[in-house]
Amino acid sequence: MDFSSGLFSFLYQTGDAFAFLVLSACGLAVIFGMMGIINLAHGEFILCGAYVTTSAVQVGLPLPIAIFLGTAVAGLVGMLLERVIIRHLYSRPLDSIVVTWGISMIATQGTLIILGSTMPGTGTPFGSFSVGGYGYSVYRLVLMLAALATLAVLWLVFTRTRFGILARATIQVPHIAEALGVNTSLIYSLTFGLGAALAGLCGGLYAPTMTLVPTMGSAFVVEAFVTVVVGGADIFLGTAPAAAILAVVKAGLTSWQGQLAGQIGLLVAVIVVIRILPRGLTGFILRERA
Amino acid sequence: MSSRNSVSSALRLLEGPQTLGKGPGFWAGFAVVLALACAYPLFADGYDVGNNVYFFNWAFMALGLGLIWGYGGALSFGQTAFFGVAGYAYGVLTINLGDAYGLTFFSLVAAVAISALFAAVLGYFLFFGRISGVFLGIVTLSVTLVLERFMSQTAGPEWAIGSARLNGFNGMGGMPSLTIPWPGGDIVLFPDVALYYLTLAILVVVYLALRMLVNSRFGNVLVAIRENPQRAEMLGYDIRRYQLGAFVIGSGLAGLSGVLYTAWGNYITPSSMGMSAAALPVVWVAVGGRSDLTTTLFGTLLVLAGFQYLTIYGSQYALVVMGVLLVVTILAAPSGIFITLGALFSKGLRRRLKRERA
Amino acid sequence: MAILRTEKLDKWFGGLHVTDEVDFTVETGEVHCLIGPNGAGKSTFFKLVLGEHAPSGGAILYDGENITRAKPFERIRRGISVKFQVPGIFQALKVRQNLQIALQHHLQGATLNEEIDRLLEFLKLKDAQDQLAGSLSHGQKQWLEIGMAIALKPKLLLLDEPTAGMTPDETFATGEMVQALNAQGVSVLAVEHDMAFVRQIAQKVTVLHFGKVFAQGTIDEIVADERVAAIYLGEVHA
Amino acid sequence: QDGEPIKMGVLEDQSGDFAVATIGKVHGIELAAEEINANGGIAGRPLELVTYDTQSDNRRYQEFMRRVLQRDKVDVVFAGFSSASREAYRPIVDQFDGLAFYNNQYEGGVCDANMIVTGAVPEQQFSTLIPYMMEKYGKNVYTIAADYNFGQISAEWVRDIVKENGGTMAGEEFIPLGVSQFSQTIQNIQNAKPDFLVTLLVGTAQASYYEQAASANVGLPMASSVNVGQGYEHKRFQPPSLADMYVTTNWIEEVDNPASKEFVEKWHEKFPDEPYINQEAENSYIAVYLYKQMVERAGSTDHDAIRKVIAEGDVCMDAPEGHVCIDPKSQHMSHTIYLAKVGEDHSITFPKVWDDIKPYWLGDVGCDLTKDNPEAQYTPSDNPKKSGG
Amino acid sequence: MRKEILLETMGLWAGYGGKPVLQGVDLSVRAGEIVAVIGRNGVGKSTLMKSLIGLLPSDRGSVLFQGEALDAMAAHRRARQGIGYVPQGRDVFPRMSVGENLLVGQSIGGGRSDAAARLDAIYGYFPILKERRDQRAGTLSGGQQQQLAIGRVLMGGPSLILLDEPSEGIQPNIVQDIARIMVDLNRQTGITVVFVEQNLDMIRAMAERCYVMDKGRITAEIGRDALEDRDTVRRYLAV
Ligand SMILES: Nc1ncnc2c1ncn2[C@@H]1O[C@H](COP(=O)(O)OP(=O)(O)OP(=O)(O)O)[C@@H](O)[C@H]1O
Ligand SMILES: Nc1ncnc2c1ncn2[C@@H]1O[C@H](COP(=O)(O)OP(=O)(O)OP(=O)(O)O)[C@@H](O)[C@H]1O
Ligand SMILES: NC(N)=O
Ligand SMILES: [Mg+2]
Ligand SMILES: [Mg+2]
Repeated sequence: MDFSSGLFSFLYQTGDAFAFLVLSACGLAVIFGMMGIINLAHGEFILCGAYVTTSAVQVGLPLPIAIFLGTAVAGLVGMLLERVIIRHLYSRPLDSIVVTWGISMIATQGTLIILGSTMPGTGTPFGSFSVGGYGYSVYRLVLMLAALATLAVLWLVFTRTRFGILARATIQVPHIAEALGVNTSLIYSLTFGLGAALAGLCGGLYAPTMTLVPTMGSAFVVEAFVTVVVGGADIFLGTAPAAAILAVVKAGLTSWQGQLAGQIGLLVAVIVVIRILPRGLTGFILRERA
Repeated sequence: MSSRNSVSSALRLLEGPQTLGKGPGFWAGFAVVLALACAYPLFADGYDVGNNVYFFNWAFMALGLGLIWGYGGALSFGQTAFFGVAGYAYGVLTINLGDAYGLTFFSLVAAVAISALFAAVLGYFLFFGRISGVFLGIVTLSVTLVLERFMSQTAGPEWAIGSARLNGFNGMGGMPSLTIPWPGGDIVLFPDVALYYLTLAILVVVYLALRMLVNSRFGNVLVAIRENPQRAEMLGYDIRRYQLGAFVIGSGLAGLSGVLYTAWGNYITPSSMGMSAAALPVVWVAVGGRSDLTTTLFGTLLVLAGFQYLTIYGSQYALVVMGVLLVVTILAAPSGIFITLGALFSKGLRRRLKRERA
Repeated sequence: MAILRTEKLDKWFGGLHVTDEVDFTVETGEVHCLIGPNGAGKSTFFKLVLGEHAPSGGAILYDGENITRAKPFERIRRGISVKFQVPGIFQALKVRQNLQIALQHHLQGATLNEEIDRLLEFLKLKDAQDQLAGSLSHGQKQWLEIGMAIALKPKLLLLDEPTAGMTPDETFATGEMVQALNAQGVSVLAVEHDMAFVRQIAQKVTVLHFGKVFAQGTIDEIVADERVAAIYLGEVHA
Repeated sequence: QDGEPIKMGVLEDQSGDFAVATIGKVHGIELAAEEINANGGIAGRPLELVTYDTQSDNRRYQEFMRRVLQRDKVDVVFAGFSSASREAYRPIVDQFDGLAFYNNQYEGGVCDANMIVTGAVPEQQFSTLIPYMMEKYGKNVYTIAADYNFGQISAEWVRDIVKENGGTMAGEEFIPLGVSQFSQTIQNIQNAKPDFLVTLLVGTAQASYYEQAASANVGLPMASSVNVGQGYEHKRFQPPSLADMYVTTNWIEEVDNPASKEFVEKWHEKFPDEPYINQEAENSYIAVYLYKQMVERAGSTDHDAIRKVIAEGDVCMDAPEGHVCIDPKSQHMSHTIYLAKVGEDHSITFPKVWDDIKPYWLGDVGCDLTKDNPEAQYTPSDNPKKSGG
Repeated sequence: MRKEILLETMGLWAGYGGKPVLQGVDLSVRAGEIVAVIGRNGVGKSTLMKSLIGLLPSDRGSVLFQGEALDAMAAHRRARQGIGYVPQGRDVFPRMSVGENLLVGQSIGGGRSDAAARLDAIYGYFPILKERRDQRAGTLSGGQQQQLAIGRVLMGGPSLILLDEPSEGIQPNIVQDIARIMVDLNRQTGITVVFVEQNLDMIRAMAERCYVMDKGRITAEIGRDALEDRDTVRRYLAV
């Protein structure tokens, strides 16, 4: 492998890992980082996005529209769940672990009962290209771009829009935000819905590349959690750099020592990073600025 | 005289602000429950007795997590790491040492000690590194997942300690059950009556000892740290030591669960350290009500038995029903199922519930 | 002999110089008040003394010993105790238990209970003893926190705005309590904005401004200082 | 006891990760039981199923194996998909001296008199597949395998057979269970430039490899002992991601002979929603008939009597796949091995069929259950022969 | 000139977990008035403020604002009617910048007022907020946070401000400034202020009238003249 194709390969692999981490983590980061809810049903929102997207493609819709549908449906389901269940848990976020775990059980097994044990895939669009004699998937470049675009849009939404400011205020001191005229219950709903929609987006984007089974969400969950936690409380300061660091570690170790090393290396990186920065990257970055 | 005194003051710690239940009424109830538990094998068949031993096995891990999380405020999502380490340690030790001369009990103690030591090292790293909140949860979860992934790939013959093959994902088997040396033939504690009484005895001792611990000076400081670590430190307590202490004790109990489970089924696998295994203790403790030992204990047994029952009779709907029950329980019973139910009958509990709601 | 002395104590938050090479002394047995504009760095100075924040430079000496690197709890055990500006109590524990946790360092059994009762009486929290501390009113929380601080039987007591939210009479009572403690040999360093209180208790007053010692003297000297009036007091009636 | 039902415990994963491959196993057992009962049962006794959902959870196997043996007092148990679940329940079967059928293709090596195995084992699947592929495509082989016992032991078989046939390993990569992202692996494979690829991927997450490799245009011929036959990936993925995949299986839905066609037909009649009938489903179905034969010949459900029948060496039947027999030494089953080839459009053809491939390996390394019962699992690198025993 | 009544409570009861704290509070405030509420610790002053804004549901009685009953209204809807609440203990949004904290206040009063002009006005009253507009509010000093909390409600141009112990933790000259600013605002815009306070100077500098609370009830009312006398007020606070 010559230098330039080696470099390309490294960038591609790191970008691929980065995209996976970012897209897996964004929805969780919004829900956890903003609301303090630890959402163990995150994988099932991904599942929802993937299934809706795939079904839409099968009835003949173009993939981008299908992904949009998957995102929207997951978001709506999220808002509904927030109204009915999650909103009773804001004062006791740890209990949300159990409740969302329960929701995840219901969703997984419910999918199995209603839709069967598997769903046929739709195939990955766009084909391949080759650099230095190696074949690469075009669609994975799309995933990388989608990850970057998602980060950019989220950053704009939360820092440049009134919704973003009100959402952050609500999450930080809910009763005061309420007393200042903010419709906090609407904000909660929208925020949770946004997190769920982002999970749905992840599912929709990865649906063409993966096995579609009711348990597919679990393939994303560990990566999503470690990225969010390494990132720390602030999703914008934290998630993107966390995903970048973890992607380099994972891609590097996987190419050097294989998948097991990549997997274990990722987890060990988490342990080491948190040991060095006990409040995550956010805590570190914020400590350095006044 | 003075030793008499210290015994009686220790016994006084069986009740206190950190545990529900006090006075003759409670202890009479305790005696009745204990008597029923002792009489149980007289009425039940071998399957039920052995199955109850199995439920008891998990209770130690739940009580340990209750101590760390409910009392100490540190949610460890990786208690299964200690469960697994102790289970494998028991397997490796007994396969190499054999089951004669009560060596299985030596192995039990040694395996628990190994898991406690592991917890001490990890806990030192965590608490002296000031890791807390969800960071603690994720680090402990990462540790248990690393162990799971690593152990899963130890299928090859090179992964052996002495004559014990680790045997990868398929799991390690072939370790002996707990065995009491006895003239005229060792007594092997298969999951049945004798093992039942042994496990029950350990459970009662652990439960009472934990009650004394949480009502002691140590327990007071532990709940203080849970409420406001900074203030606790500003009252002159080295909070790291207290958290570490609770973590080591709680993890040792997870280790005890691991050993008893391994001896019960002569089997231990990496999956017992995986993601879904790791979530279970959190669920048991949360459903019962994590801020009390008694509710943690009964909550755990209730969830285990309830979920097993559902799986037996619920066919494919079992998991859905379990999920619904979890959601409903947590929503309807914010302080755990027992305190909420109890509040229907008792004024004291009603007050406590109100406090917790406020 | 100084119970507390800082030498060129320095603290930066990013680009903000909050404590600027402060040399400061509390003599053993004195009641010393630290005043100064909002944001002058008074609370930060307390946190440095307690080890909550690590200083960017300089040294802290307590009773002649260098404690700059000591852990917070070690400083407390040496005899410093504190009431923070934002009440730090154990919200979900009963009032009684809050005091017990503070007192159990040096007391046990029956004497412990007696002492808790005595303190509850003194703090006017007897009726609230079985209430959760989190449900106290703001002023009651302040009292409870003061109670926890004195329960440690400190040699040096740090009080950050102890009378905030108290009525004038309660403020006066707090002042008497401080004086009583001082009579038993406790050195006190208090931050306050209530000049009546400062006048009541202070044997010496230091004004902090932009992280520097701006003025020092008796309360009368400080009140008379026009520079202090300009940055801090305005037209006072103290 | 005449007329009293014969109780058969069924412990299979009807939910969780493995459900996709195992629900069919339960159906196979139900179908056989229904047929047998309609025809007068086993020696005049009806067959009664006691079924529990083990939820892809080893602990449920432990709980329910005790339950079926101690409480339900079943005569025989059909249990387990993953090897881990088998190892979880095996100590309990041994302790209570039960009799369990393991109807799964697996890594081989279980030498335990309380176990009967009807699934295919490596000597049946690899000694056929690998030489065929080497001859057809070349001698430079790359293996990707699930990183656990099944994958590692299977990879060891592949390695040995490649060497025996004068080939080389271009590379070997082990993938932890649950991994779903394969970009780096795809690149490693392209880097090694093998003649063909052996994929021993297990679980639904790992199956994502095929889609991802296709979209990067890897374009290598593939060989497998698990995929297609177990997880019907050719039905679940869009063509042509599995094109040029060769699988040795003891049976799949597409097997084209009258017995097989009839079997598929009556299956779909009873279970019209079944997405696919895999090899494990057929194994489970025929295992019920084999058990019927054993009981009828033994004249009882007594385990010692049944083992005596097996020891006679002629417990055989004509199954949808062809003629099969239980090997007395190992209590494993001989199989007809089909080489299934997946085409561009994911249609299946069978370039080759091997009749009556015996599970010889356990016997060769010294397992003889007619003589003694070590209750152990052997591997190529850890067996009585290897340790000089 | 008798202005109409802006805020009125009638037999208001409220409490926590069944324990009544307010036990029939009756008060009424006319538009453009500045009214103080005083009383010892724990008598229920903050509780009264919380039930006025709607953070604590009342058990009995009712709250009228501009003649309309607010009882069934959520806190955010009350705020949008033009009520600004500055809590005791400040409660700024700790991980948001000073500027962002101020923007949140815009929701008060419903409409989206001209943010830039309002910001300028507030920065004029409290220059430190301008200087620190990008600092995270949680790291401000106590007194700076108090100023921010007041500035925050002014952003929405409320017609009524509820202030819970605004002087707490504030340096003396800024206490005087705040009192002056509130009085100026009141003169200029006619804004109504109800505030809880212990600081005699602030009470005297601001209040036109004063309610005395004890054990969850209004026990006395002090008029303008009596307020002039320090000792009278002090006596009431000592009950
Ligand atoms: N963690 C921190 N990060 C950045 N800046 C901080 C931090 N803590 C305090 N500051 C800043 O340091 C300065 C001093 O704050 P400090 O709390 O010590 O003031 P103070 O003198 O106690 O004021 P007050 O009388 O209002 O309580 C303030 O400008 C504050 O904004
Ligand atoms: N969240 C709560 N839960 C239960 N009781 C509470 C709660 N908040 C306040 N109380 C109780 O209500 C009573 C009144 O409290 P409130 O805060 O209204 O007093 P306050 O008059 O504002 O006192 P302060 O001057 O100290 O602020 C007190 O006895 C207090 O213990
Ligand atoms: N038996 C298997 N495939 O684990
Ligand atoms: Mg301060
Ligand atoms: Mg108040």
